[in-house]
Formats: sequence, structure tokens, C-alpha cells
Amino acid sequence: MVADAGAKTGGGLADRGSPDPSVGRPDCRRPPSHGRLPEGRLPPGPTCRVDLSQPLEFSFLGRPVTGFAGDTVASALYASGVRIFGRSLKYHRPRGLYSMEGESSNTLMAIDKVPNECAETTELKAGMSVRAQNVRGDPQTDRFAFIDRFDRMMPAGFYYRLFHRPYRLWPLFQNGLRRMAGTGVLDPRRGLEEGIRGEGGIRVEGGIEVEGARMGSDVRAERYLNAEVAIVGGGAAGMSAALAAAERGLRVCLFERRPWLGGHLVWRVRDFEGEPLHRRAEKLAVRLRAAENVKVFTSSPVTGVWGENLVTGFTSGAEGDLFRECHWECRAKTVVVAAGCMERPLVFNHNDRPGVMQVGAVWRLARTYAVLPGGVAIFSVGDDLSLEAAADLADLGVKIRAVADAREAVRQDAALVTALEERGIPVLAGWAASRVMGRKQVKGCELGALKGEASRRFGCDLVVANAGMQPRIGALATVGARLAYCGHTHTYQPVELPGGVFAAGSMTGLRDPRAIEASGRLAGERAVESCGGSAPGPDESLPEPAPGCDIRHGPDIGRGAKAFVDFDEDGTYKNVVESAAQGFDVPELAKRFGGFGLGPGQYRVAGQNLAMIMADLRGDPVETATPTTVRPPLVPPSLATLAGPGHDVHKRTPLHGELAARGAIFRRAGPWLRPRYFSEDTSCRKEIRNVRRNVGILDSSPLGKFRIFGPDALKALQRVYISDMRKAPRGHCKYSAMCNDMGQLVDDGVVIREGENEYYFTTSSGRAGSTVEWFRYHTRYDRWDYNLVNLTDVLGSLNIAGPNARRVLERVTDDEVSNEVLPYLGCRRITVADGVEARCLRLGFVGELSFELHVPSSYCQFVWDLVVEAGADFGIRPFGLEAQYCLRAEKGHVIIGAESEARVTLTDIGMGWLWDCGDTAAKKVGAPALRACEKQPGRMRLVGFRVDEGSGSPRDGAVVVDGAKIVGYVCTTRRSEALGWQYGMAMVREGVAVRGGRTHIRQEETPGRGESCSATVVPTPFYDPGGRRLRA
Amino acid sequence: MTFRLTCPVCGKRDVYEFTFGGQDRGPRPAQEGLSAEEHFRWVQFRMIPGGWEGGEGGGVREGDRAAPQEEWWYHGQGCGVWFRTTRDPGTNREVEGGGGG
Amino acid sequence: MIRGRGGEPLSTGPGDRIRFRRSPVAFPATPPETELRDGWTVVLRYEGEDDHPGPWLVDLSHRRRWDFQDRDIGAQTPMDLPVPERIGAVGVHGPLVINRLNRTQVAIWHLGDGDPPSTPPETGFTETTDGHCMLAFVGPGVPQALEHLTPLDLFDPARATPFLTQGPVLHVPCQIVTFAVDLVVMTFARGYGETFALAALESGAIEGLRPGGEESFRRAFA
Amino acid sequence: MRLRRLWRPTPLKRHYDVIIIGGGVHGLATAYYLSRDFGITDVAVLESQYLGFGGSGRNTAIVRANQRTPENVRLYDEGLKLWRVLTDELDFNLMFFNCGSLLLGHSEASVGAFRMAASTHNFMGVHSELLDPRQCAEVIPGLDISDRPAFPIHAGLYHPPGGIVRHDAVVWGLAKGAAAHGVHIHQGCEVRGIDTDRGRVTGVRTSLGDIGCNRLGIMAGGYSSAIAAMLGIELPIHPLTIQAMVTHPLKPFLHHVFSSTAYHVYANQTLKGEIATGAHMDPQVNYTTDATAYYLKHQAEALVDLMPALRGVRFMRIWAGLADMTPDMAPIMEGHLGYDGLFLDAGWGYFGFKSGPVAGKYMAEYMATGERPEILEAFQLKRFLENRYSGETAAVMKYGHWD
Repeated sequence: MVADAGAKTGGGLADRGSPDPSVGRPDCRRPPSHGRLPEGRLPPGPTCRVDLSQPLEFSFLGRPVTGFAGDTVASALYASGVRIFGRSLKYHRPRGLYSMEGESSNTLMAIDKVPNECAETTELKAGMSVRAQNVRGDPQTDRFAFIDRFDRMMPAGFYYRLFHRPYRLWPLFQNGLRRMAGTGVLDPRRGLEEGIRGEGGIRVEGGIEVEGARMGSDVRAERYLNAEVAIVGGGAAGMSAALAAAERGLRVCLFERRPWLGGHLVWRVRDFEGEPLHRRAEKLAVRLRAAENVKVFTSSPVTGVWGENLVTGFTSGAEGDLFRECHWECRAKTVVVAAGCMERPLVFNHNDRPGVMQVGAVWRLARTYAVLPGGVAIFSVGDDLSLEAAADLADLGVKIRAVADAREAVRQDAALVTALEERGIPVLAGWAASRVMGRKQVKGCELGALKGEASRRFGCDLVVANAGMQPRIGALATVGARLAYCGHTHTYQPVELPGGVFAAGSMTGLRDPRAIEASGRLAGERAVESCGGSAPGPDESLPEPAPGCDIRHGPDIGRGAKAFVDFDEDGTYKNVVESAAQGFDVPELAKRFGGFGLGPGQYRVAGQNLAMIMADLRGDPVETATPTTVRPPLVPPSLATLAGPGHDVHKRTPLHGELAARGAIFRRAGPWLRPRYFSEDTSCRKEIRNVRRNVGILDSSPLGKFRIFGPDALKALQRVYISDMRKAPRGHCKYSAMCNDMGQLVDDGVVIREGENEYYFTTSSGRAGSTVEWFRYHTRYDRWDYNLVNLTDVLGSLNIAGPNARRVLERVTDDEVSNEVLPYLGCRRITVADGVEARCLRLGFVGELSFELHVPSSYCQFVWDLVVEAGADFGIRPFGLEAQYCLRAEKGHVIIGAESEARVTLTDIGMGWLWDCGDTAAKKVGAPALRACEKQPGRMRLVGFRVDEGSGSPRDGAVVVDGAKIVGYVCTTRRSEALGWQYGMAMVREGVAVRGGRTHIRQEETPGRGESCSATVVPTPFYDPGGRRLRA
Repeated sequence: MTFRLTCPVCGKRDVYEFTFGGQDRGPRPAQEGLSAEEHFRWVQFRMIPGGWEGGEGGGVREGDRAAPQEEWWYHGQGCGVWFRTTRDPGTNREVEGGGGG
Repeated sequence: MIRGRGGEPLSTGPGDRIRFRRSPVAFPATPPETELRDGWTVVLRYEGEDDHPGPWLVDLSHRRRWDFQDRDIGAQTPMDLPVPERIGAVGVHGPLVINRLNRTQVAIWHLGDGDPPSTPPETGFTETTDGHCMLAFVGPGVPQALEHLTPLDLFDPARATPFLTQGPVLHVPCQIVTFAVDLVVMTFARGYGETFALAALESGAIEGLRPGGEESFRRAFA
Repeated sequence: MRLRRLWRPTPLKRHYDVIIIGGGVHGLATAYYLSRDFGITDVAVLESQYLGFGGSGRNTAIVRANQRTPENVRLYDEGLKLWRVLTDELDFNLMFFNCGSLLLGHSEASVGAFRMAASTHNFMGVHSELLDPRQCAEVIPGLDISDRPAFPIHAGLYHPPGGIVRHDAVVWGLAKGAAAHGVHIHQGCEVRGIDTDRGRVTGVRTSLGDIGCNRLGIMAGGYSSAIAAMLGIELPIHPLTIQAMVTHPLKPFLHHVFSSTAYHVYANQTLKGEIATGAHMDPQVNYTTDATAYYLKHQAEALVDLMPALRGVRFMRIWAGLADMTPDMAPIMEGHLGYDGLFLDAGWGYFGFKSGPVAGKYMAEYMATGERPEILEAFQLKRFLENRYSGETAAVMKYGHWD
């Protein structure tokens, strides 16, 4: 599918994807194996994409149905006689095929239990299970069909005026409304058991009947492309543009939503310059695939063109793919939009009946899928392509009783009119369909003159209708082109394009194949020029766009019948009138009030018609009509496709495997996974006790570790740290904190002077990733000469803590680590195991004798093995973050975020002693805020408390109350084995923060089940207040 | 809408690679004699002239168009450099030649 | 005799132990041929590698690397290497590769054969070998495999190889050097190594990406 | 059923007693209460585009009162009770679907935060409940409570009084109510300047001409800082783009609102059956409402991780609106802001919809009496100059409040 330059074969996206039948398509003309045409099928012609010799069995409503390779779900169902594909949202009206492009919810079906799949465009696969949606019982005899008769009670916005009086009844109505809401059915438990996030490796799906295959355990791919030129649309214009750009050596990506290239030429057999049109498209496709630098993506709808030419979309794979859909994003320098046209729906009475279809749908059923669309047809159309279709379909055996053309005769292609008349088909210029007869299936059609009273009725089983063509403006609109109504083509055309965006092809109003190709070439050359390539040759002159059709709706609109402007939410012409009457008389308001273009079809079905009709109702010229905003995605991608492989790329410490083997229960901490517990006991009693009594070991590798050096290093430290860093002595850990400009605590750690203009410092693990950013931000105007190196990942960190810590350490190093040489807050470099250099920091976060070893990450496992082996006699065992959390809380040490928040400053949480208020010249970050709030009354404060014995046992988050007022909350509280009582820290209003004061704590996790207790404000630290243990 | 910024080191990159650092307000004021109110204004208060251009469903609107502003960005997913650029809050686009300060 | 978790022999006395080093990456594949180098167990080849045309993902985390910073970096010759003038430029000098990261900083990688130099005493140097995971993408199909991992334009025909790109791969900030259409080497924070490599193999498998040994990289780099 | 215009076109007068800039929920509610409760009917609401163009029509319609601090809980709780009252008063069905909301927590720390919220709410008589993961899955079947997601579910804060309201209906209902009391509503009237005289607000310059007034309310949501800038007023408000999207409609299967701060996602199923879901904000100030491909993907990644069944659902529309963010995620409701007669009701961030009617009620009182209602004490501008944040968010800012 992708013609990568140098693409190899062997499982890549490069050679997978939908086979492109435009190049060599012998199979599809093979007759069915048993020699007889299947029911409902035409003899396969030169443009047929269905292989009638390859039947595919699937089921509809549990009944077996046979389709053929190359069918879509819809074409196979239609060929087998299915006419009602589902029921409409509000009125439960029967709905059938309409555009074969999936433009409305009419043919959204449940396929293999996935709701809202588009039957018109989904390729048929054997074994599919297909069901109709919004149906009670059989779609033929839907039990809610009666609602259709109550439309008079349901004018636009009726639900805002009903059901709320008296209010107590509203919940009943609300539940009733909810039951009627939505179309597809989703089982919310689906996918929970399937293990969708597989553990590595690609899963190749075996059989497609596998439940869950479409849920997408196989949907795992995403792809990012870079190109000079991205092309939206693989029709004649898009291909020509691609060739023009590729010839100049640019990288081109072309995206085509259909499974094949060629746009609307591929099903046209009309002769043009001596060969049928489809041959012309095929030749272009062959040239394109031979071109270098071009990647061609078929079955790849574009979901949006975003700012600065980012094109996004997805590729539907073919059977046997490793994945079903691949999300891609293409960053392009330029974009050529050649998205072609769609038919503007014709609004007329009962225009939603099964059997009313657009020209393209009928034509492609016959020409692409070899399906006989109907026996007797009436056409009501508004452009020449439709006239060509009528003639072609007549040749294929469809009896066409009449063709109404909304245009005046002078606007028609006379040759086509002649061709129709030669076939005995009357052409009624200035006429349009006014009404369809038949409920579940078209039985007849009334045509009426647009001027005057004349009308005629015909019996038929097919009504082929459109109001002319409208360009697929989605890609242009989403990228920010300014569009305006063009009074000549009666379409919205770009009048101003963003940089590097070009439009080409039939969407610009061109109809002549040669002109379409020329416009593509021109756009391709402009793109080359825009990329800085050589200027294009002299402008090929393009003909004027063909005149368009401005019909608003059929005659006799709304009289005793519903005429739909929007199929998805059953928005009728009458509803537009009603919306306007209630003041919602611009499209944006009417859209929201009446529900036009809010369903799966979005702006595509309702957009232009709503704007034109509203202009008429307001009495404004149609040029002033502003259509509703086009919003992406232009084609709806599934969440599985967008989510892609969902890799969970996170950080692991050098000891991850070791810790996992030791039963660690991991939690996410910023980008890291870290052990929280080492047993199911979340109170971590054993881990805590072991640190207090013996010795524990903590993997603290995520700790931020940095080197700062250079002539201005000290200045930078003075700026971001709140303490006076000039006082940091060599070989000593200077503990300090960083604040933000509001004086709030953002980080703490130690700084160690290691030499002249050379410092080593640590940050909390959560801040390690933004420390360089923080330093550089706060010194960005200063032009200071200092250098920072992030050593966080270079060095792992092992914290050996507990009364036996030194004895363990002494076993693995020959260096002196006594209290004299390495006292509390000391730091020195030691050698572990005769060869591994380590920084050894004497810190006391957990309140015991403790050493932090910073060793190169690659040696971490080695050093761990050694330490654990050496510590075995002393009962060394790992401890996790929860144990550390409790141990430090007993010491009253603050953890950022746990005992600090946005309302409090460094001084509020009792750490004001760190602040060096003298050095204003350093412009310390946060100093002015601390100064302002230092003595401010009424602030919140962090206090320690002791829960009064026997009064209760509050937990983190309980609130502190004073009478009827909440005056604070508990940040952290635990019952301590070492202390023998429950301690805690709380953030409280100033008045509460009185030492010895009694506070009331209340928690109520469940209404009515509140618990209260009392506590006494006590000083911190709770444990070892003199700090003897950590200085041992 | 997705847009790109011009990193002075790495060139044009998707905006989601960067961290926003706010309007360029010049070096931090001297702290000597700085009042609390002055400081807190300097930290938090901003003027962001606005209006919007070619609003959805509207034509191009005259009048109060947003003024492009100098601002700081950090290329966190790339080279790790702070730089200044000019961006128009009315269009959410870097102004031509705004990159690389 | 005590064995380490990786099966490395450990004796009881610290002095006799093999001071083994660990890469952040362990591929789910069987290496028939490894080599112990400066404590690292280096995989030279994986099983079945010879029957596979590529692309390969090669772990080079054991290759030594340095960070060098200086305000006036243009006037410096770290390790006797000329500093590339343009930011984003890459110099290849024998076994050493020097990448100009920004105004004041270069990265030096030892990618070629032979013993790596030791860290020079100048203040500006920091050895960062242990801070990164280093991976090479080698062989035919590298561009296609990388399209599944990053939106960065690593094969912009307008840039002359080798060149440096700094940006996200699998959302992780990376330094990436494109040496050729079939050779790309990148470094990123070591902590991501394991999950990054697995994700790369998982997404790259669509294009045939498989673990490769150091030999395949050496062939490509030579 | 007789169909009448909900609000009649009115002539644009050259002078009004009160002018309100912004035809969204806040502006219309203020006008409604001014005219209904205080007899001040010489009021014009000026809307530059169409009613509900801004955040009022772009939010995900979630209403709740499970805020963090008592001052905020009190205000939002009163707001939550107004939906029923207004439905009756306005005789317009605002379609309050009282489905309750479930906030998901993904860490040990979130359990404490939820316990604090639940304790605060229940102490104040607002129903909230701390749930464990199993209970979360009972409330919302389909949530993946295994350890498979990148951020496994640890706890839930269930808040039964919350729900969703048909957001457009609120705009239209309030417009109907205000117009019935004589308020003039002018759409397509863009304010381009503000006139003052000797410290008083005297009028506005608009795309439809100059209009005089005695009192002026800036209630323009995300555009409020732009309006304030016309008077050279600096505010601690950043307008940021926030995005939302809906899926194809489905039969009801999600019967509550759920949200997760770790995933930056909130979702509910509308009465029409779509899953409406909102995302986080881009950090840079701007006045555009452009959607980005990034969020479409981000949102899908988050949703399928939380609720795997959503893999088979398709997004059909994405859009964006503006959130007027303050550093503490609480609003600024201020009178006589630098000029006599100038009132500001802004800085609601992404809480602007649920607070609309209650804010309008008290802003009307403020504008009518000139006295600040007691309930608004906590929302003065000066708290930013005194470093007294409201505590609505515990998160500490980095360089400024955009991050």
C-alpha cells in the first residue's frame, strides 16, 4: 500500500494494507463459480470490485447471508434484499442506504457487537455478525414505529417545554427520554476480561470470528509521517498533484479514504478522449505507484487538517493484517486538498424512505458492487454527472421513468439530455421530487415543477435524488480556510487559504476530467514552489467552474409529510421553521435548538441546506447565510485507533528487577515506578520496626542529583535556594528549600560544596525533571556563567538506615565512616568493594542513623547485593515509600504536597528558619512573598498533634472543626509503634495552632457515619525530639 | 489549534514539546523597597488585550485584535533551552520571525 | 561461592568479586555470544540474527559518553576533538562522535572500536555513561520502524548526515544522531531504558524490528 | 403547541441603567435576577456573537458541589439547588439529570484528599462518599479497577447531588426569563471600548454604536480579561483553551459522571446518548477556540485505559472553549473595580457553567445594592495581593498560574 522508496518486503505497513484493485483487476470479472448470477447481482462489468467467485458468509440478525469478496456490509445486505438497515433516532422511521459514503446514521449498524459501525463503507469479512440499531424487534416491524405519528407533539425544542411540570414527574420523563436516546448498544463490561493491554509483543489475530478481534487487541499501531506535500484525496486531481510534486523530488504522502485510487472516475465507463474514464484513472494510479518519494495510503480517511499543516487520519487494514486500523499524523510543509465532492441531499417530502438514494450510491451499487439497485427508478437531480449516471444505469437495465432536473434546461449538458431522450427517458428541467409514496419501501414518487403547479406521479421502487454537488470542504474548513458562498457554483468555496494549503479538483467546481487533472498538477507545482522549489511552468488555464444548482427543497415542502434536513436526529424542514419562529434563526442556534448536524453525519448532511433554508426564512440573500462550524474529526475514528499501542513508557530504577523479586508493590511517583510496600500489610509495621530497631535499605535512586559548576554557580544557587548558600561548607550537606514566587515550598534537598565553584545537590524525586528548567528560568536575564548536569539517572541511591547502618556500611568499605569522620550531615567520597566510587551522605530523613550511597547506576545491583549480604546478620531488609512516609512523619519532616499546599508559605509550615532574609541583592525567589506574609495575621499553619487516647482514630484528610466551622484538616496521621500513640500533622487556621490547645477532628467518609475525636497540639518532632538517634 | 514554535536550537517543533513560561516581563524587580502588592502584582497580574479574529461563524472582525506578546518558552522535550518568541494570543500563532531570542 | 542475581559469580570477600555492571536494557531474546567488558555483559549477537535482514535494535548503553560544557565552547578542543560549529552538527573522528547540543554544550560518544579514552581532568567534563540508555537502530527499514515511534523528521533530505536531533521518541526526550538511512543512534535518560526498549520492539515489530547484537552495529558504523 | 420567540428582538437604546457584557449563563443570570428580584429592568445584555457562543455553550454540562474548601462548597451547593427552582420559575426544562458524579483517585494521596472532601461536604450537609475501587465499579460498571491501567484506581469520591444539565437550555431559559422582565438582549453587538468619566463608568462603544450606562458588568467568561484590558486593568486571569468532544450516540450505559485528575479526563453520557468528555487545558494564553489533534488522541488514550469498552466507540466531534483561569481556581467577583459602577464576575476557569445562576443571583444583589453579599467575601480580588489563595486547588504553581 505504501510505495516507500526502498521499502523492503517483510511484514511492514509498506506491503500491507488494502490491496489496490485499480492495478490489474482480473478476478473481479470472473463469473461466479457455478456459472449463474447470484440473486440481486448484475453481471460484473469492467469497473466491478466484487469477486462473485468468492462468496463470504455472514449473518444479519442471526440469519445467514452471503456476500462476496469486495463487498461492503451494505452492498452485500442490499444485494440480498435487505432494504431497512435501521430505525431513526426520534421517530423510529425505517431507514436504508443513502450515500454509500457513510454520511448519516441511517446505515450505522452493530457489527460483531461493536456499535455504530458504518455498513456503507465497512469491508465485508466472512463471519461478521451484523445487527440493525435502534430497533425493538425486527427492523421491518419495529415496536416503536408508532412514534412517527406523534410528531405534531414534538416540534423543535419540545422537550424544553414539556415534562417539567410538576417537577417531581421530571425524573420519570427523563428516564423515558433516556431509554429512547442513542442508537448503538455498548456493553460497558466488554473488554474488562480480555486483557487488552497485552504484555509486549504483537498479537496476530487468527480467525476473524474471534470475539474481541474488532475490539482491537490487534489495534496497536500509530505512525508519524513527515512530508513536503500531503495530499488529501486520491482522485485524478490528487494523483496529478502528487506526480507533479514527486517529479521535483519532494516527499509526498497521499491519503485516499476509499480502498482504491481514482475518485469518482473509477466507476464511470463513459468514453473520454478515446478511452473509458476509469481507464484514465487507472493509468494515473499506475504512474503514481511507480513514482519515487510517494507514499500512497488507501482506505485512509483524513480526520482533520490542523494548524500548520498537520494532517491526521487512520488507515483501515485488510483481512489478515496485524492491526485493523492505524492512526497516523503527517506533518507536511504543504497540503493539497483535492477531496472531491459529495451530493447535496435534496430536501423533499419523505426523502428518508428506504429506496431514496443519492446518485453515487445507486451508481456504485451497480458499477462497483454489481448489485441491481432497483427495477424502476425516478431521478430528481441537479447536475450533469447525475444525468450521465441515469443514462448508464438505464443501459444496465434499470428502468428509469423520468429524470427531474432542478436546473433550467440551459444549464444542462445537452449531449447528456439527448442521450437520455434517446433511451426514452423524459427529462423534466426545472422540476424536482415533491413526495415519496410507500412507508417501508418506495412505492412511487411525485415530481413537481419548481415554478407553477404542475406535477406527475410515477410508480417506482427507487428514487434517486440530489440537489447537485457540494464540495467536501471539511479539510479546508478545519485548517482555517475562509469559505464563502459562491453564487455561480452555489457551493461554499475557499476565498482565502492558509499558508501552504491549496485546493484542487472537482471540489473547486471543475467537472471536465482534463481540467481536474490540470488543477491538480497546478496545485502540486504551487506546493513545490511553496517548499522553495523551482517556480512552476506557465499557468495552465483552467476553465470556469461549472454552474451549480441552488434548489432549497422540493415542491410542496412539509405538507402532510416529513421532509428531512438531518437524518441523524430526525430534523425536518418544519423543525427549521419552528426553530426560526422561536428566535433560533441563525444556523448555529437552530443547530443546537432543533438538532441539525449534531449526529454522526455532523455538518455533512445538514450543513449547506440548513444555511440556505434559514437564509430564505429570514428573507436574507443566500450569500449571507453562514453555515455552522465544521468540526473535526471529519470521519469518526474509534477510540482504540486513536489510543494506538498505548505504551506505558515510564522510568525504573536500576534495582527494579531486584525489588520486584523481593515482593515490592509498586506505585507511580512522577515518571518512576517505586516500591510502596513490601507486603500486603499497608501499615508496614515490620518495615518500620526494622528501621527503628535494626537496619533497613531503601532504593532512593529517583532522588534528584545534580552537578553545578562555573564562575556563577553560587549566584544561581543563591537565587533559587532560600538559604544562604555562601555558608555551605565543604564536605557538609547544607539542607535547604526552594520556593516559588508566592513563597510556597516547591523543593527541598541538600547542597554540598565540592570544590571551587563546584557543587553537588539533591532535589526531591518529583522535582528532578524540572530542576534545570527552574534554575535557567529564574536566571534567564542574568547571563551568568554556570553549568548544570543532571546526574539523577547517572547515580543510583541506596539509603541504609537504622541503628545498625554503620556496621553494615563498614563491611563493604575500607574507608572510615565513623561519627568523627562522617558526622550527621557530613558527606564524603568512599570506595565500596575496592572499586566502586560512591558519595556517602549522612542524612536523617527517617530519624535514624542513616547513610545515603550515591553510586553509578550500572553498579547499583552489585552494591545492593553486597550491602544486603553484609547486612544479613543485622536483619537488613528493604523498606518502601509508605514506611519512609511514616518514619519521617514521626520526625515531623514535611513532604511537599503532603504537608504543604497552595495556601501556605514556607514560614506557615514551620520552615521559615531556612530563609536567609538578609541577602536581598541575590533576589531570592520567594523572598518578597515570605517577607510579606511572615507576620501576616490569620494565615494557616502546620501543627503537630497527638490524638487524645481513646477518643478515636482519625485518618489522613479528616477535618479540624471549631463549633460549626471547619478550621483545618489533617495532612498525615498514624499510630506509631515507637511512640505508643497516634500522632499527626494538620493544616489549621492560626487560632487553632496554639501549643497545648485542644482541637476537634471529624471525619465522615459516608454521610451519617461520622466519627469525631479530640487531639492536643504538640510540638514536632514527635520521635526523638533531641535528634540523638540520627546523630549516633 | 496545533501550532509550532521556533526553537533557536532545534527549529520549528510542535508546541506540545514546549513548556510555556509566560509573558516576558523583564528581569525581576529589585527586592529592596519592593512592596508586597507590587510583588504580587508582578507575579500574577497580566494584561492580555484580546478579541478574536474570524471567529467561528463570523467574518473577519475589525477592532480589538489581540496584540502579539513576547513570551518565554522552554524546549523541555528537546534541547532544554529557554527562549523568547512572539506569539499572537488572538491567533495562537508565533508571529513571523518571532523565534530565537 | 555466592551468585549474583544475574548469575555472576561472587566470592565472599569483596576484593575478589567481579564488579559487574548492568545495562538498563535486557532484551527478550537469547544471546549465543556475549563478552564481558569493563564489568558489562555485552551481547555480540542474538540467536537467529543472521537469518534476519533487519532492522535491529542494539543496546549500546555500555559505550562511554561524556558531557562537556563551557561558555566559550567554540574555543575548546575537548578530548582533542574540534567542536562542530553549527548547533545540531555532528563530528565523527575515528571512534569518537561529538554532537553540538547548544551554545555551550557538546556530547561525546565512544562508538568505534578500541578502548575508550579516560575522562579528562578539565572541570567541564562529566561522564554520563550511566545516565543514559543508548540504543542504535540498524539496518534496512530503520526509517519505517522509527515512523512508529516518533513524529520527528529524522530523515529530512535537506539535512546532510550525520546530524543531531533533540526531541521526543515515544514521548521521551532523546538525543538522536542520524548517521545514515540505515543507522540511527539515540540516548535518553537511563530510567526509561527498559520500558522504552520494549515499546520500541513492540511497535517496531510491524516493520520487522528485532534485538540485535553489538556486531551488527559495528558493521554499520564502520 | 404555540410557538413564540423566547426573547423578542428589542430596539437598541442609547442608554441603559445597567449594561452587562456577555450573553452567557453568568450575564443572563445576573440580568434575570436584577430584573426579577430588584426591579431593575433597564438592563441590556450585549453579546458579540450569539447567545451561548462562549463557555456556556461549550462546556460538558457537569454540575456538582464537591469543591475543596467550605467557602466554595457553600456557593456551589446553593447553585446546585437552583436548577430545579429555575426550571419551575422559567417554565423551561433545563433537563437537570441528577445522576451523581464519581471522581476517581489514583494514589494513596488521593484517598486522603477525598476523605478531606467528603468530611468537609458531609459536615456542611452536602452528600459525598469515599468509595473503594470495588464500590467504584459497582457505581460505574465498566471501570477497569484492576492494576492494568497506567494509573490504577485507588478510590472514588461519589457525589450524588451532582449531575448534568442541558447547557444551552440554561442560556435560553435565562434569556427567556430576563426578556420577560424587560431586559434587552442584543446579539452580534461587540464591545470595543469602555467610556469612563471622573472615575465612573459611563458607557460602552460597540459594533452597533455607543451606549451609555450607569453600571457595567463584565461577565464575558474567557474574554473578560480582554474587556478589562480596554480599561488598562490587569487581572490575575489567564484565558486558556480547553477542549471537549463527543462520541457517536449510544443507548444509556453510563449512568453517572466520572472524572479523573490523573488522566485529565471527565465524561458523562448526555440525554441523547453521546459520551461527552473534556480534557485538560493548553498552558498558553490565547483567545482562540481551535481544537487540536493532540487532545483527540490524549482523550482516547485516557478513556480506553479507564473503561476498556470504550475502545469500540467513535469520536464524532471535538471543539474548544476558553477557561478564564485564576491562580487558585476560584473566581473573582468584585465591585467598583477601579471605577465606580464597574463590576467583574470572572475567573471561573472551567467552573463557570455550574456556577452561572448562583453567581448571577449574588452579582445582581451586588450591582443593585452596591453592597457585597457576605457569601462573596471569599472571592475578592485582593486575596491575590495578600497571598491568601482560596484553596480550591492544593497544587502549587510553578512560574505562574498557567501551569
